[in-house]
Amino acid sequence: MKKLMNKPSGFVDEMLDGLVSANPSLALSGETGRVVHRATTIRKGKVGVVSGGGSGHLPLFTGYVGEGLLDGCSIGNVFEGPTVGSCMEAIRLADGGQGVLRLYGNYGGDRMNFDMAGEMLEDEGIRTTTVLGNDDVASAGPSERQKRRGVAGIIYAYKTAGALAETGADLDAVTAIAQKTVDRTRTIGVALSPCQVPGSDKPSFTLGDNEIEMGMGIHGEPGIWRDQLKPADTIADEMIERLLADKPEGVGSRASILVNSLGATPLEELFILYRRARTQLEAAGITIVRPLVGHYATSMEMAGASISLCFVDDEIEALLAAPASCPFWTVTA
Amino acid sequence: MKKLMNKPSGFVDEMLDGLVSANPSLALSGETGRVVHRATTIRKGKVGVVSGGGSGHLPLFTGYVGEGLLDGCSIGNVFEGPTVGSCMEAIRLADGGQGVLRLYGNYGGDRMNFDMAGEMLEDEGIRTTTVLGNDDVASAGPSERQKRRGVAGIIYAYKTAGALAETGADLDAVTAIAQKTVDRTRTIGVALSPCQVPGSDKPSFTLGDNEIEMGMGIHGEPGIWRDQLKPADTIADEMIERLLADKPEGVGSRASILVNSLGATPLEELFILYRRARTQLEAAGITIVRPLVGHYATSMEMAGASISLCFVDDEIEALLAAPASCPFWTVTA
Amino acid sequence: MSVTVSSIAFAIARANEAMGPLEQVLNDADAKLGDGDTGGMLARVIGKMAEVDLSGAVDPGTALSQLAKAATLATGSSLGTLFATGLLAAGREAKGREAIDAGDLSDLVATARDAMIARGGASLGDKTVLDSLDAIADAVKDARTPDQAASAAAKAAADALEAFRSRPNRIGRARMFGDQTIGIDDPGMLAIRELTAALAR
Amino acid sequence: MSVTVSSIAFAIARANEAMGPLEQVLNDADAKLGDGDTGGMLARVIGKMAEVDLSGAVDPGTALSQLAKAATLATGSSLGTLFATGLLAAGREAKGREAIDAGDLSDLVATARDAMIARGGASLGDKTVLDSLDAIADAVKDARTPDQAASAAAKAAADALEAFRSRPNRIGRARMFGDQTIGIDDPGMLAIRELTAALAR
Ligand SMILES: Nc1ncnc2c1ncn2[C@@H]1O[C@H](COP(=O)(O)OP(=O)(O)O)[C@@H](O)[C@H]1O
Ligand SMILES: Nc1ncnc2c1ncn2[C@@H]1O[C@H](COP(=O)(O)OP(=O)(O)O)[C@@H](O)[C@H]1O
Ligand SMILES: [Mg+2]
Ligand SMILES: [Mg+2]
Ligand SMILES: [Mg+2]
Ligand SMILES: [Mg+2]
Repeated sequence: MKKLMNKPSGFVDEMLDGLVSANPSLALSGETGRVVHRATTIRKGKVGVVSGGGSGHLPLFTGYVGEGLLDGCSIGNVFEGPTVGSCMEAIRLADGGQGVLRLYGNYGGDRMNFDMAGEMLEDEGIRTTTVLGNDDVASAGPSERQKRRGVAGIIYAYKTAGALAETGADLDAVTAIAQKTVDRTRTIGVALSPCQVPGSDKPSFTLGDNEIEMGMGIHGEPGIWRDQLKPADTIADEMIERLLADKPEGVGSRASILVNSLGATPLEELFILYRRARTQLEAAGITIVRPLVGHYATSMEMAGASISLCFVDDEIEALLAAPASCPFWTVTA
Repeated sequence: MKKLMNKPSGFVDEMLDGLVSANPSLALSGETGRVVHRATTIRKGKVGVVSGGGSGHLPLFTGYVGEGLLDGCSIGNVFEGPTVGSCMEAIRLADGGQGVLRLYGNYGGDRMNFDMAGEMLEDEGIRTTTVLGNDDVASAGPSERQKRRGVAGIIYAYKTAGALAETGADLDAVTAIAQKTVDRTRTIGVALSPCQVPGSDKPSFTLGDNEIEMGMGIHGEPGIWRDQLKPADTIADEMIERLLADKPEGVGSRASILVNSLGATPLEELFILYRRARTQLEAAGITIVRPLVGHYATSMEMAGASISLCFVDDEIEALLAAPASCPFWTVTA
Repeated sequence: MSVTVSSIAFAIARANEAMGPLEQVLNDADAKLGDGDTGGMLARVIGKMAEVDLSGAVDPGTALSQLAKAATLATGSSLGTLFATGLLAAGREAKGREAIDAGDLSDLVATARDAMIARGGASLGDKTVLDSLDAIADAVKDARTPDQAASAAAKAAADALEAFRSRPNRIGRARMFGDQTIGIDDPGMLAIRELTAALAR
Repeated sequence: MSVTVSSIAFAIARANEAMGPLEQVLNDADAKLGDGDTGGMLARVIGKMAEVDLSGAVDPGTALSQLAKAATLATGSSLGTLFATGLLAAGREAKGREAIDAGDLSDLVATARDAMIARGGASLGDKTVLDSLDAIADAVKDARTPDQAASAAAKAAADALEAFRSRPNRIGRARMFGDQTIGIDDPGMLAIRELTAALAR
């Protein structure tokens, strides 16, 4: 796979350098050089919201640092968790005296690192809470929801927690809204072709010439089935069906939808998927609010798409509508 | 090449259906069903700004319909010009009584269609002017600049013409700022892998396993050279060098830069390119204003990137900063 | 005998029929040097023209203008727009005349040809439909009946295709291939040969 | 004889040397079922620890904590963070003691092992570094000198690797491959065997 890069060892640091120099609202800090945070210092009294994860998923994770979203983000090598040190630095920078929510995807490595960071910071008197994104319905059954991996749907929790934190809400409230948002968000992805970690000599997985995999994870974790490519409408139908079969208990009939490119899949194809998804949701009595279509959480040049549903209530819907601005997502009042 | 689509014959219409239903600020109209315009009707007295072109380049062209940008856009089949009929419809819908600027890329087919549409609308009493994007420095030498094709850089003219039109400026002024912006904008692209037109059984061109082509056009038009993949910094250096060698006469030292993915190339790689481009521009004494990095003008799943420079003056810089909002580009005051 | 609204309608219907087997042939010809859509495009354009109800057209000129408008809705490709341009120009010239005499056909084709040159910026000799039309304008000069004109046109279009085969394309997508286009038929010229042959049958 | 700050520094330096030829071997082992980075990661972590100036450390426990902190800056991978976790826990336990007796080593390794179980959520028997550490904790119980402990540890780590080869991985990336992991060495366990062998030399 051809990549526009220099040495693989510089991939992440050069990318971060470019990211923050192209976006003056962001700054890069820390002994590790792997913490992206808002260029302004945190407002005293504001609860901090931080995330983190491996590189290779832009706009995730660092791209969501901005007003009404994240305060900071620790970032690891490609598909590798952020270091404990960078997690600590991100949390410290996001602490305005009212504590910090750690909001990240449910991956073993990331959990270890954020947990360890949190424990080590307790000694410094920084209070932290944790909410784990676990929206990927393909990664475990409904009875083992806490084992599910986090994928694109986490941006809904970034948005609601970030918006509530801006209002001056306390750590418990910010944590609660993030948890509620995660609890109401479901995602499924379909992969059409793999990506390749810089420096690796082979792709992260292989698929046949005309083969796709339903439910594959964003690092190539095995999915639900492999089969020949099918028409977009057939694929959208199955994705929506699986999401609705996993609809959380007790939610209403309004949902936001995110149709996300895993990387190489162009906007044209996303809109073809969206069109069918919307039809199927409406047929199921669901009203779509604030649809999002685009590149929100990728795996570099992987081809494929994911669909997320966030079943809103009045509180979530209002927070999704609150102003927000980061390099890749702007919501205006 | 695997695509998330249904029948190739439905590709464009299904895509447009998805685009407008996901973006309530847009509407799809006309006997041809191939005109995207603002959902609100044009303000009486406002000059209209329309564009158009083939499908397969999202966010170009239809994605730039919105406040402070385009009023409407006619759109053709993939890599095929819009019909004369749809150009006429787009112009009619954008006419608020003060005339309409036709602002589109310099391709023979598109010119025929927009010219014919303009002539036929003269009878209806609609005044139109034309500005052609011709930013691709690889497509002809500086002495034949009027022959150059238009690529990603046209969005700068969308922005300035769109912003000036919102202020109530007249058609001559809007046309003049679009022309000035085009005259100060230069682009060069590098292709890493091809895309495939839906329904076609082969890619739009072929490149060797480790081969790239400098200067290739967005439909696969031949470029300047083909060679083995080089480090990103080497590629960025050559691109910036070629752009600066073609720097327009009499411009100052401030420029906006657009580092654009042709489709499959991920944000990570764009930021690696941006980082080096910035360094080289600064070394050449150029101050970067309002950098843009992302997917702004693509060729579906083509891998590669383009770099555009728009050499600003005070007027252009102020218009770039004016508020604007379309599905893929938001500028807030 | 002269060309009337109903003979125009008949000619379009016949061209539309002819496009059935032709579509793939023309696509294949275009695929060699272009984007392989000439056949599909022409089928769409002529199909759209065949749908037009010409019964209300007061004269042949108006009929040609109505057909031109239909074409502008059906395609954005070069050849389609050039067709529409030619029809529109010929229609304007003929407007008001109750019928078109066979002897007027040469001038009308020349008018269409010139409008298409003005629209597309190509020149005679670039190996395009223009060269076919130019040959036709010349060949139908002495035709006394529409049938004579049709046979002369078919022969001229066939001869032009032969004559230009050994020359390079100098316009459109094919131009990028330079001398590789020598020996290959231009899809637009091929289309004209086949359509005129169908009308002459 | 007992373990001092300077013998810790010496051990790290030796491990760092050993990583030279080991890096590729461990990457290759990880590539079979994981992401092929175990060697590169360990080289980075141990390299970073080797850079730490331990001369200011008041006791072995403090030295271990300083090494743990260095490790937390160098990697975000599972094994690296588990190493740091183990070192930190052992360091906390040893803090205040001027020296660590050979007889204390078993308890310290067990402390590290338990902290790593708590952090990573894996169990003994899952075919991970935990199983190597568990075997080492047991084997060094009766060691009188650091040298005896090193030999015993090396033998235990080698035996554990052999014993677990025929079992499946039940944690981490390798778990996705299920029974395909039977017959393949766990890269973390392989790393422990090689590093303890280097220390015993
Ligand atoms: N500028 C032009 N002037 C005259 N004829 C042209 C011009 N461009 C294209 N053609 C004719 O159109 C034919 C190609 O038609 P078509 O396949 O519809 O065009 P496109 O290149 O837009 O796909 C060519 O064979 C040529 O005869
Ligand atoms: N949760 C865990 N508990 C204990 N050991 C683990 C755990 N996860 C991974 N390991 C160990 O780490 C090794 C892999 O290390 P490394 O390649 O650095 O991890 P990664 O999978 O993050 O790339 C495995 O061979 C295993 O011994
Ligand atoms: Mg790893
Ligand atoms: Mg075409
Ligand atoms: Mg063609
Ligand atoms: Mg690994």
